[in-house]
Amino acid sequence: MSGPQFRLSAGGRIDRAAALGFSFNGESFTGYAGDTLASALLAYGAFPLARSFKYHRPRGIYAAGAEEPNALVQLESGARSQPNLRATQIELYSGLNASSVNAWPSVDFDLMRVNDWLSPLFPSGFYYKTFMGAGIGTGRWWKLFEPFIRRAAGFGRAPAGPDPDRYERMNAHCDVLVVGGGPAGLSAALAAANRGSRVILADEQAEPGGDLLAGDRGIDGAPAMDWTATAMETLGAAPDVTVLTRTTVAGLYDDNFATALESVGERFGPDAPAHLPRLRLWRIRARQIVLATGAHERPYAFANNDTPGVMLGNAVRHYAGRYAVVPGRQVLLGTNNDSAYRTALLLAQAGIAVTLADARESPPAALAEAVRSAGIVLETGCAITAVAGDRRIRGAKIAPVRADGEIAGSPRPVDADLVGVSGGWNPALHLASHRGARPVWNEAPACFVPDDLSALGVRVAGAVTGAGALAECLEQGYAAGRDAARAAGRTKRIRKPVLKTDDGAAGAPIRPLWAVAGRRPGDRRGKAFVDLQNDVTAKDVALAARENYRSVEHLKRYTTLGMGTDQGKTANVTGLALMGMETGRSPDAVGTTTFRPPYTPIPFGALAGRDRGALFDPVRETPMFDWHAANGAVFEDVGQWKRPYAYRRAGESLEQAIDREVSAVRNAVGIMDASTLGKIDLKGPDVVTLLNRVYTNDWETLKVGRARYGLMCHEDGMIFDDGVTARLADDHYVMTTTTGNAATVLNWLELWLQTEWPDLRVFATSVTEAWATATVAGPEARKLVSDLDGDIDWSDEAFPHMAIRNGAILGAPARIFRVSFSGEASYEINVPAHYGLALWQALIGGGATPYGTEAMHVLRAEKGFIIVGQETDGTVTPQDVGMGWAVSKRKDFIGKRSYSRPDTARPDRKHLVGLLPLDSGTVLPEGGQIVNDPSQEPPVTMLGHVTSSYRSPSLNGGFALALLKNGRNRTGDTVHVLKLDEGADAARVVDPVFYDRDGGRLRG
Amino acid sequence: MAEPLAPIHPLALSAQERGPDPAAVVLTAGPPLVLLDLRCRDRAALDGFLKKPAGLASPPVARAVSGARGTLFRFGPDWWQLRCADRKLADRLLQADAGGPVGATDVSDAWLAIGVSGPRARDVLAKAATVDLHPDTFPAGSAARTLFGRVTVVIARLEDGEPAAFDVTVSRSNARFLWHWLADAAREYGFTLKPAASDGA
Amino acid sequence: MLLIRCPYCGLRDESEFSCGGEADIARPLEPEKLSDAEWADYVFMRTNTKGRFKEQWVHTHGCGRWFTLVRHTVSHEHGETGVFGGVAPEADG
Amino acid sequence: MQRYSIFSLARNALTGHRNWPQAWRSPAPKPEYDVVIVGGGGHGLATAYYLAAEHGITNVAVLERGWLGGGNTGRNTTIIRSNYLWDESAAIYEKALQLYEGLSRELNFNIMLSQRGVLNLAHNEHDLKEMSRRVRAIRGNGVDSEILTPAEIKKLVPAINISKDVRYPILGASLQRRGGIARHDAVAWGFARAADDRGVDIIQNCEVTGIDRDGGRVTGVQTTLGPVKAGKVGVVVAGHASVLADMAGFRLPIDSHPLQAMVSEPIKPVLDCVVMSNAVHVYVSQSDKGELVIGAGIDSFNSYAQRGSWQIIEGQMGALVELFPVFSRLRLMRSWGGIVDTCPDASPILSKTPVDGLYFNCGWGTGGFKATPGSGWAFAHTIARDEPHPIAAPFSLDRFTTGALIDEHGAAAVAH
Repeated sequence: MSGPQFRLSAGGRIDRAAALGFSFNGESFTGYAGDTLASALLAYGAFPLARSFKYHRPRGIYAAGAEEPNALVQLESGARSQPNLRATQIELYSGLNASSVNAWPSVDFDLMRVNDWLSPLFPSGFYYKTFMGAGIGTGRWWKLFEPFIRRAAGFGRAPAGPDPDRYERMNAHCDVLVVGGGPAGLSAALAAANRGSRVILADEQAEPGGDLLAGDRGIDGAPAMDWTATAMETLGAAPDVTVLTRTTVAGLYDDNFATALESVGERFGPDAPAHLPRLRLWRIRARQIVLATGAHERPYAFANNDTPGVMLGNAVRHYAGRYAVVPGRQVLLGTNNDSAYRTALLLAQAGIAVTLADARESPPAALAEAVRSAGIVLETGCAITAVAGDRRIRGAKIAPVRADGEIAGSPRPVDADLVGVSGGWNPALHLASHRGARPVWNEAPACFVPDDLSALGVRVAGAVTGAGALAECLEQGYAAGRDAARAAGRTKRIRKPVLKTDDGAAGAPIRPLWAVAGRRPGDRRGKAFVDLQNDVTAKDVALAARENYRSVEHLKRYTTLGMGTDQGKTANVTGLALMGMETGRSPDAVGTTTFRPPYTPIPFGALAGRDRGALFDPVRETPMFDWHAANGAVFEDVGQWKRPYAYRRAGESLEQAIDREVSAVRNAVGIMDASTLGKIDLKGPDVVTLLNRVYTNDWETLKVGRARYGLMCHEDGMIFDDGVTARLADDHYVMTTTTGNAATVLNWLELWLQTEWPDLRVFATSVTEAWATATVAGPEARKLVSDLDGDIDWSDEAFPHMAIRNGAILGAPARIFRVSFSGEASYEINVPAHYGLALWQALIGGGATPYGTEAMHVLRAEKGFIIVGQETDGTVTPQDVGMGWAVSKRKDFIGKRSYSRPDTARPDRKHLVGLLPLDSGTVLPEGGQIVNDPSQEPPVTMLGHVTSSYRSPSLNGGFALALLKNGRNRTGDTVHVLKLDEGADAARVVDPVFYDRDGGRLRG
Repeated sequence: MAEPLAPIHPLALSAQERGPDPAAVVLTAGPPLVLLDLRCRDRAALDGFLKKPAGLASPPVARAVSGARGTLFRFGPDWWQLRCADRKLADRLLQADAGGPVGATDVSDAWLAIGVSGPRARDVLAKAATVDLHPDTFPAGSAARTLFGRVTVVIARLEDGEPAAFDVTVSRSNARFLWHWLADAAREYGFTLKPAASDGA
Repeated sequence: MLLIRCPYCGLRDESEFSCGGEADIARPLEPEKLSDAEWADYVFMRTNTKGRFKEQWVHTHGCGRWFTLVRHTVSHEHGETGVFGGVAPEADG
Repeated sequence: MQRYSIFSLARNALTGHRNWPQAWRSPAPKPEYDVVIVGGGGHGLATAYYLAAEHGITNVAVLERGWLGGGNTGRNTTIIRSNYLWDESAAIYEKALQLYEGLSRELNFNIMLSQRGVLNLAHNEHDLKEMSRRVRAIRGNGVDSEILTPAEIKKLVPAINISKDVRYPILGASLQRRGGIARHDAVAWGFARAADDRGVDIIQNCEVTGIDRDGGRVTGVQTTLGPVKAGKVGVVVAGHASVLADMAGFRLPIDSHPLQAMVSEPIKPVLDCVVMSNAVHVYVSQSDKGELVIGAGIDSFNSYAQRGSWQIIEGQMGALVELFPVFSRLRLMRSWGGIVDTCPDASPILSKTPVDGLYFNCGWGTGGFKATPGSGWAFAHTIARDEPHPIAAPFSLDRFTTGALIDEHGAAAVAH
């Protein structure tokens, strides 16, 4: 590159004292603080820096903001690499390193350009019409071509490693959220702030000002940016005003919830201070919202309108005024409205040769006079029809055009190396659309404007309403800010400011113009692009109309119009208008698309915020956690809990550890951390009534000091939880639940108590975490617990199975359930949670072997005890698992009526059975499907599945629990459990209780 | 075995100072609590139940009142939590509830308190709390049971003063997670960690 | 994200609540007297109104109370709330 | 119908593409049809197509309230799979997958079926057990399914994080290699074009406002374009089934919920199969255009608004970045919502109704797209013969009375 030859010698809001070196595609460049990557590159000329999506045509910078369709770059490399960033929105920093995307081998020479030359074969939707594989086998052609298409598609690349940056979320509340820091937004923020409102003003730029940043506007006889500076001072001094710059409001949601993305450390690049987040996602709850989101300029289409050097007219103005860059010596501006005149004047002031082609026959006289006297060549009644050149502009043509855009006279050449096109303005109604605003076509400015949302507390002000004059924007902003403040209850009276602007005399209306030529089949003048990013041409729109893809959504989906990363900000309305012309409808009759959040893309990391790595999801630890971690525990995740699965000793396999733990419980004494089990304190005179209604069995006979097992079902009759409930006192019970359902069961009880049975006097309180629980189980359990100093009589007579006692153990209050899930004598000792670790250590000190959840599973399976969620899956009734004994016939309870439905009453449902593999060395696969005939070809008749299967050191072999169709009537039968790949294991159907059938061991 | 069991505080972790301004956010692990959940359908009955032993009367929902014998939080129309100054008060109330209109349940070890103070305390909490902690809407005496990211907590502002200091009650099993979360969230401002003493007191 | 007015706690973020679906589905007093179809109607059939819809929510992470809320299932606008069991909000609450 | 092929493309290229015919007509409704299908989404268009193609019934109208394919057909994450637990589900979803495999050719419209495989991740012991059961049941039904170790997962999906040192490590996965994705719009358009070619009238912008009955039998529908008489009416209006049922005087066991989906900006290929995770709640694939297509769970409240709540998006993005740390800097480009009609057992309804000649096909929840051709095929049979096809019979409305539910909640714990 030959130096920043297109940087104007003076002016702009850049800091010429702060030169910043950076590199693009491996070449070195220099820009200034205050530049964007785009402005810094344009200082070196309007060269190609990207390739288009489909045709790989060379593309340059087209716009100056979020609407940029072309200039997507890959920023930085390695783990901090970021694909698809718009060069127009990257603030320049020292050492910045960016490169082109979607070009191979380079942006200057891209082999995929062949697509452009073959483009007659690739009209919109061509891929729907071929690769069907007719005659060659099902879809084989597509299988062949899809990888090529995939590789050709996409822009940048995913980073090479995990993201090292930090992201924050912040919740904020305000009376008035003002979106946009242009004249209307500042005016609104001032009006609201001066009334004492809590205000958040969010603006996507590094500094507020919006359109005023171009530097060519005046307020009260001074540069308008002076007014901006004063406004910022006022807002800065207000106590409850937050001004968020570099913050893009991305989406609006129900009840005026807004999301906004603030760039924090990002603008420093990879060398940002480590403590700073890269981005901060704001979650704003606003009582009232003022949208001062401005408008995007739209182009009209003409042949080769994608050539680097063709830009939006107002972008040319902003680069000239804000960044002091004009990437051309001879500028051709094409317009159909007044706004390009300001651009022309600004360029002329900078000494640039300007030709202004206004499609209107009679522009406003004052404007015409002003530009002519500035030495600008004004061509009226003419539009740009084509530019010449490929990688840069080598001239352009203009011609008179008809109302439909067709050329009405012979095109004349115009010398130009930079082309600006101004086709009118599209209000940025994206956010209003998120909130449900219907776009309304407004003839005078020929644009869609949002309809009234003030009933929802959302107001619009400024260019988003279609307003053009600065005075009008200020006025609307003030009114919206004032009304929003009032609606938020801030009724302080303030005198309205009076401001004089430089708007000049009233202008002339726009002459709508969408595409100059390029629409008709066979037009060979060159492609006229409507959607630059997705390579959708005016011809493509016409083709869609011809094939009857005429609704706006069909148009978008068939041609991909507006489906790019810019969401068609410069393309959608033109596409709609062209479809309207093709089908004889006005743009609004074609329909409008609903804008989807976000307004501009948001990195996933910013959405994830702190929910990553160790903080991804809360970890719940029991009071004994540290001991487990220090003693070889292999943890399993049970919900958010970390539970020891088994404790591995040095040199031990996991299986050996589990066997050892099972044997310890069967032969000596083991302890398990059962703190995660749900515990619900139930108090009140009607507890027993509640229990009778939510459990399937009877509770009236339960005496104080005793406990009982119960099953809970939903109204469909299917089991959803089980547990033991004990009676502590006349009106005081404690219910236990499974670990996973602790909260669910409490919510279930509250649901019924509050909504259906408010007459029941019951208080339910979770005490799960108040207690630490150690289950002491095994033939030596009683001896171990008896050795603990305390006041409890542990004898079987005083403390039998299914009893509960309160007392003290080693000086701590304790509540002990004598219940057994292992089949051995077993005590669940509860102590206040802070004492849990000490209790555990005391029990270990007494010689107990710690055992984990897997040993517990083996132990209970040997006893035929179910685990909800393993033996049951939401389709299993108490009768199915052989617990008809726990289903009361005397009373109604939740789910009871469902048992008499035809399918639920079938005698041959799937029943819980035991399975013993014929080869005792076999452990049947859990989840294995059971069949009668193992030789049947798929689809096979599956009769049920293995729910639990283990090797039992006590039984010295494999055993399993299963749900088997008609299983209770098949005891003694041989069935087959299919292996994963081939073959099956034969097993005998047996009773599901494998161990100590009469229960002598657990009673003492 | 006769050695009495010793209580252990899960936030007996290491002290730390970090970041641009270690005073910006100070996290303090609160001592073990003596805590009762109180359920009652009649506020007057609850007031009667507490008046003599605790010297406290019910605040409105989402508020807390403090006195010499404890702090009374109101979570809902029929749900209070009393942080007792001592064990004696809790035992007395637990004995008094039998058969009466108030259900009292000891939940002492189920919860822990973490103090969040310093000039950026509100900002750190606002990273996950969706309740508005602005002094106009969250004055001293506010106590909101709310969702903090994925953890249920009670955020309270028990004392007046600027900058506002907050008291966050969290379930015991989540206490360490929240502690680490808050420290991580405070990193951009700087923080000081004041954990519990390792003897569990 | 909705901002829901809990009758007891005031305006709180939707994330604090759980939605329990259609309100006013009363449990039959004598289920055994219902036909299978009537029972199915109670257990499974729902009105699923498009428009103003009375549903029940619980302030799971707040006061723990269930209440009813009338919400429009297209606009999501919501307002009128109701309480269960006569647990009235207090004037100063 | 002008056949599409590489040759027709070349021929039309020579004439500037000026001669392409309409993909389908836009006729005005006739006063009467043998069958009226309410709903011009994928399922409705497929029903009309199979009525014509398989049952010779061509005097058929498809009435669409908006633009065809504009409901959930155009809003889903395009995942296709048939790895369902229960025999009944396997039968209908596998039928759908088999039809999908020949659909581009049958319809002469490339639906871009990409059988790149669907991975379901397991993150804990419970997941592993469930996976084992599911894979074995699926294989028993003759459907392809296999179990992968973390190392095998990593080989298939290099971008995934299989580290043990994360909150919810990946312990394994099941893989259905024949699963994948397809171009959703193309499915609707392909069926529409082929149905239109067989004489079916597809009428867009025609909303049904009433269902006419006479003595317990359906006689036609009222629409915004006037009354249309019909011998039989099939209702296939995902997201509005309860509204139409209300017009016919009965209720359904359905709640309508928002389900959100989103896409990233297009990037070069980085993910070659569909990855789903129940435990951390997200699923993702990469479209041919390069966008990551992402979805997750439904909002808990009822809604007809086609938009959901923000926190759902945050939640699933956290999950996605946890599974794929290299995705953190990719950007969310667009999010949207659909309305899913969910049944208590997470299985659909394909059924006769209390009104003679009126049939409902609804309740597909989050799983409708993958079923499209199978659903249309079985529903066409049900309408044509006035009795459910055997693969549709288990999904009749009376299962809620008998209790013979087909509970696929395991499969739908994550919406897909």
